[in-house]
Amino acid sequence: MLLTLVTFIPLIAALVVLCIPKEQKDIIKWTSMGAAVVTFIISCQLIMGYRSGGTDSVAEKFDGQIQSVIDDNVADTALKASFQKGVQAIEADNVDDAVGADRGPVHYAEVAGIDLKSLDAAQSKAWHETWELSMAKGAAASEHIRFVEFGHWIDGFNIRYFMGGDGLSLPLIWLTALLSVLCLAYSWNITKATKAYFALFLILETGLMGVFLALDFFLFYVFWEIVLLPMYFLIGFWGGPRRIYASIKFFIYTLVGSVLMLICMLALYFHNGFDTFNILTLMEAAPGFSQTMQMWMFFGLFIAFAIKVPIFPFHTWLPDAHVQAPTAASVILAGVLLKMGGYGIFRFNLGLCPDAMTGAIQLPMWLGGNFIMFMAILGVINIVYGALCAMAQKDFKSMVAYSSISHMGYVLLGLAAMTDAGVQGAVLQMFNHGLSSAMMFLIVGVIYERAHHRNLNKFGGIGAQMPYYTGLATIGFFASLGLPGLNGFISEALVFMGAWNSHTASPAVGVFGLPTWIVFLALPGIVLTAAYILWAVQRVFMGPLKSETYKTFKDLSFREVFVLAPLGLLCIVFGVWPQLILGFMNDTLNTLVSSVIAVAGN
Amino acid sequence: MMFFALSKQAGQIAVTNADVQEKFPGLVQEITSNLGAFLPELILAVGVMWVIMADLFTRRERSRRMGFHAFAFVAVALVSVICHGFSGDQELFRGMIVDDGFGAFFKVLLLVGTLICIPMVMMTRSFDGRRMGEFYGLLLGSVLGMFLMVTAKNMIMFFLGIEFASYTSYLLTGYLKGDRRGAEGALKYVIYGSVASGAMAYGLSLLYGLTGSLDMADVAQGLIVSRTTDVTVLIAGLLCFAGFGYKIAAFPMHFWSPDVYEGAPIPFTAFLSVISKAAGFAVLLRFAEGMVGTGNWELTLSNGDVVGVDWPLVVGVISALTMTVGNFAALFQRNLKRLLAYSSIAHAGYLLMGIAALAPGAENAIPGWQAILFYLVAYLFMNLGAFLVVSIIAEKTGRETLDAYRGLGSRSALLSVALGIFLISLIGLPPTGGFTGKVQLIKAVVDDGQIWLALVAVVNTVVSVYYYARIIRLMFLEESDDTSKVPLSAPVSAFVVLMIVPVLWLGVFFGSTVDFIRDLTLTLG
Amino acid sequence: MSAAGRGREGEWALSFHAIIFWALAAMTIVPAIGIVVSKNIVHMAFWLLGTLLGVAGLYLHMEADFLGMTQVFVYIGGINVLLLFGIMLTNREPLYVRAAVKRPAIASAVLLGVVVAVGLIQSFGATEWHTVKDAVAPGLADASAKAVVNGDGTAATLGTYLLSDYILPFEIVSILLLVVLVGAAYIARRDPEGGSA
Amino acid sequence: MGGNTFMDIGLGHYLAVSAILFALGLIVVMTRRNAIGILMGLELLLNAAGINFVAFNRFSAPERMDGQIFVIFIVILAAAEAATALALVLNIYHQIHTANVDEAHLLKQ
Repeated sequence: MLLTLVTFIPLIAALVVLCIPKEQKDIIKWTSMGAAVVTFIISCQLIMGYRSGGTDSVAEKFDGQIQSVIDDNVADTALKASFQKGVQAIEADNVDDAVGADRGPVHYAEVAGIDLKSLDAAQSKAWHETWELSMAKGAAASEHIRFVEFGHWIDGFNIRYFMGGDGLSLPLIWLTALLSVLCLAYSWNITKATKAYFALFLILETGLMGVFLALDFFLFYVFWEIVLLPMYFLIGFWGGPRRIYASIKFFIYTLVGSVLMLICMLALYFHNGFDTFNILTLMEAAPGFSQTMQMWMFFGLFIAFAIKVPIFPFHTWLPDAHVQAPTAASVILAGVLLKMGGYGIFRFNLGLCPDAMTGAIQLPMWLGGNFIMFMAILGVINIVYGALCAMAQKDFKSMVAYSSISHMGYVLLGLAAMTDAGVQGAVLQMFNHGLSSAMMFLIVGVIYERAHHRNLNKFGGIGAQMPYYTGLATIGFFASLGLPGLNGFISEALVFMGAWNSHTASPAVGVFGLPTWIVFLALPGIVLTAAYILWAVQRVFMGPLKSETYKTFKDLSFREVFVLAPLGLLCIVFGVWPQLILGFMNDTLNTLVSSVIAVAGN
Repeated sequence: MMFFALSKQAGQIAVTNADVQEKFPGLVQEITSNLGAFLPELILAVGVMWVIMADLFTRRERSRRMGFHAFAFVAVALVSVICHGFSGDQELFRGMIVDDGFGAFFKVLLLVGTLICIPMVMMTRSFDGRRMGEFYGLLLGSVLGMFLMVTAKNMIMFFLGIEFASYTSYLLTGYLKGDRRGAEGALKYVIYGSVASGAMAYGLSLLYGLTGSLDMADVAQGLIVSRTTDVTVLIAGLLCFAGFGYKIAAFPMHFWSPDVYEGAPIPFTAFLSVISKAAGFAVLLRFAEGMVGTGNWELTLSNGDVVGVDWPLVVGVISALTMTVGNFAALFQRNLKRLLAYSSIAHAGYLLMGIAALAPGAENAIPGWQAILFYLVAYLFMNLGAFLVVSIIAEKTGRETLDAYRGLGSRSALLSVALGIFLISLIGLPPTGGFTGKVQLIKAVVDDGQIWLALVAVVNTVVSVYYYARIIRLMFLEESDDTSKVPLSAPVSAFVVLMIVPVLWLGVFFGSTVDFIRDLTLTLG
Repeated sequence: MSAAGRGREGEWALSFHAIIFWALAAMTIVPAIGIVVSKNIVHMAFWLLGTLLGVAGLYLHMEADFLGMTQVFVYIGGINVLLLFGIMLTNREPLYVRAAVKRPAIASAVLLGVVVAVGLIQSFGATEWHTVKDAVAPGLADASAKAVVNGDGTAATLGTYLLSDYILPFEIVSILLLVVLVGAAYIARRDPEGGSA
Repeated sequence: MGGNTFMDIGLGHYLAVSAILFALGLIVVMTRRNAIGILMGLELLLNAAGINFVAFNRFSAPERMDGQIFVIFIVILAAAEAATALALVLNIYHQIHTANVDEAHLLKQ
């Protein structure tokens, strides 16, 4: 129930907001804020509950579901026993981590001695669902998925309302809920079409929550697309001067990715006649997919997600979108939307294409030889190229935008390492970047509201004029830079450690290890990042005041402190105590990695 | 000699009822018993005559009231179709037409569409002061012709139904006599339409020669059994496709549709782009299924060689070209009616994917025709909805160009949000019927292994985003000098809302519709 | 009666049959070529008359006597006259059909026509039609030949078909004619509401 | 039967006539720009189909008279079609005084 609440409370609030007369701006704002706060509280509850919740309750949930499916559709006791036998066989394979073998419903029907042809329509549907759930149960247990919600949606296509949270998704849920509250607070002085703005923002939040929680591919896709439209309108209506161009570009780029994903989704559905959109079931069955299938699947999904991350060469929409978007939309865009791509790569590319992730699939040399190298090279390009571009920017906001491209490169590099440290670093980097980039965009927003321009070269001396602002901004900048003691450092260090160890740790278990020179190629990224950030800090805050008008600038208002301080605090907290969040993700990520390694061992 | 015979027969030319009774015992009873299943058609036929006759006794100022009469007849016909049910499975009138779930489904689709179009006609001011009896007579006649199209089993009925629907459409396109664009559109429509049907007649004659029968079941059987050489079958198929393709505006028979759609009165453009197209697809489906038998695309010779025409590929290529041509042409249109015309060519292309995937490879997969049926339902509401908004805007502002939509978001929230939803559905984004429909079509071709076609469709979807999103952008993101509100009466607002509901419903709860379509009976030719 | 010539004095009947066919074929195709090359639309209409007559002759040659007469009455007496009316009503200027398409277009059309004709004949020749009977001897299974041989003509048989198997299209076509003619009359009428409104 | 193409008149001959007629009809349709001229081309197409139907009826399926029935309907429909087309030609002629399809170019812009 919690997951449904966390997903749909914003949507319901959006509908309520739409019914409020548009003159009642305060009511609109407070309703939206209330919904966002409630969502945030529930997301906190999810985080706490996850650490204390046991795995068994989920298993019981699945067992109960399986039992009721059988009981409702199968009357014959002998057949019932066969069904149970099938369930046991699937579970045994799940525990053994049986891979490669045919794990489709037809195979298990044979094992259990069920003659599929003799079943009537309801019974064969029931068998399919039993199979789907039993497979999913295995994955749910090992991935530490909790809070599972299972409901029927479109039975004709085996599309379910299937949600669940694990160590990968729940931190992002929490981040989304937090940033939503902060963004709504920051947007308090929006005067242009307030009602539509807040309603769209809440719809956006629903879409984001759904993307991270959906465990049914179709459901995931629907939420994925729902995110698209509110963002399009937020950029296009409330954005800067070139907003229309930017919004269309954002829309079309993202849509290209998502339609590619659609094809991959349908291809997965039909593969081996599995006929299921259940992500967990597909993950259990994934080791059996043929290499060709995995290769095309990897490409299709990777491009779909790469556009969102964005990964070079699909990144060109991002600077436009960021620069034109209103501050709050930029924050959500950088803080959460980019993570959708990263999340997708972890959930789908890692989960559904294990052979690709072990480097077993050969690629042409110009693509790196295998998928691991392919991703690592793209990651390095992102890191270095993004940093170089950021350094070249005069516009404060586009500098921050390009820094996002650079930072997301670490995610890819960490994943390519395929070591525990690397993967943990990658996911942690997503989370940290969510905090620090959100903070940076807010910092830009604050100064832009006062100066009405963003030209880095025209600032100067703000530090003395706005001390509180400068203090908070410095935390954000240094977190982004990767200063030890702040959160960015931990994740980047983990990524580099993982990538460095990759060549020694991975081959032992049959996974392709990254060569060390990749790490050396990526290292200049750190230097460049330090350079452009320090340079920016110097240009904005240090030196004499460049303009008389800057003297009139007031320091942070209470609302701005309310928005920036928690982010700054969190940057410090997670920098000092990374285990708080790492311990949360470790189990899930380690299982993900080890399940891929298990394929390689086979 | 022949001439002798002719002169002799002049005296005997009358065939009496008794003669028929003697030669075909029980014929009268047989035909009478078929009339029950034929009730909707009879209602429409009576309706045709009623509106024409009743109009003669109505003053011209009140002629628009004929719309109520026509509406009533269509509604009664709809009730009678639904009461008859969807489980029929019999031939009527000696194998001329069939009574099956597939046909009943299309009848409902056509009637619902007509029910939506009639109020649109009544809202259109350019019809004011004209005699409307003939208009509604032609409209109902067109629907009657389409009824025969969707239930035909004999090639004569195919031909007759198509021609009936076509002639009435030609006349309706040019119904606004003073309107020059309408007159030109109608002329182009009739000239090239006739040529297409002439080509189709030639194709049908070849099928008759190949199989020796006019009955679609025999034709299908005959094509499989006789294993004729490929080329003539291909020629016959392509010639027939010229006729059907003209109706559905498939490449390369699409060139008429932008002119006709732009020239016709908006409500009738809506009728043509949705209802006429749906009927065309019904014929094409029956024909395609019939011509090759159920899923029997390839003919295997006794020595094991596989011969035959790769129809999925042929249709797939046509489908790809149709959607590409439609979408790229739509990119550059500034008149919304014309833009929707090109976009409806593109949608015909998407729908043709279902025909290309008629023979599904995998088990449990939905055959292409079910995907087509679903998409047609969604398309009915989304496209008619879009035309409804276009029609309202044209009535209020007198303009059909894109400029009329600038800043509409602030002038009429309902209209702009509604049009936005219809356009999003036409793009194929969730949570709308257009999305679930397109997913099913793409699913059908992916399932059939024609990934390339799915990719073409995907690229086309992206292209289409550009021009659909441009309208959305104009409405919501740009501001116009004219900020006056667009006044809407309560019934019109309700009408618009009524069109939104099914579009969203089909996007979220499409399961029941899918199941319903799955259970339809298709008595094949 | 050509069909009756089978067996008895086969040679003569065969050649007579053939000569009539070639004459009718020429009578069909030569005027059709005339339509293609003619520059004057009135000439075209008269060339069409010739083709229609030729087709009627071919129908008779194939023992479809009712169809032959229908062709003469409806096509020549009705449709062709209608077309002539149309020409007269719409052509105040000199009655020339402008060859509005450019010469290359005409050339390509002719080329396409030749390709179509040759292609069709080629593929028809290679096609195994339903059950090809003897050219000259339709045999007793032939419904229309039987009718003609018995001296009934095909009209009665066709009438029986139309009132039994084909009663539905027969009835529908009457509604079609009603609707279409009412509609056409409305469109063609020049009344105050239309025209220059 | 002998192999004399000129003497043994059979299905193939009729089909050849119809094929040529069809091709000529296509040429007329493609080269004419006058609506009535195109209609004449259409009549050629329909007559070609008619010859086919009658020939197939006689040589391929002589047991019934389906083909001839079809031709009856083709003739009736051709009449209705001619009436429709002429009404629309007159309609446009009232307005722009031409029956040439390419002069009616308002829509092409």
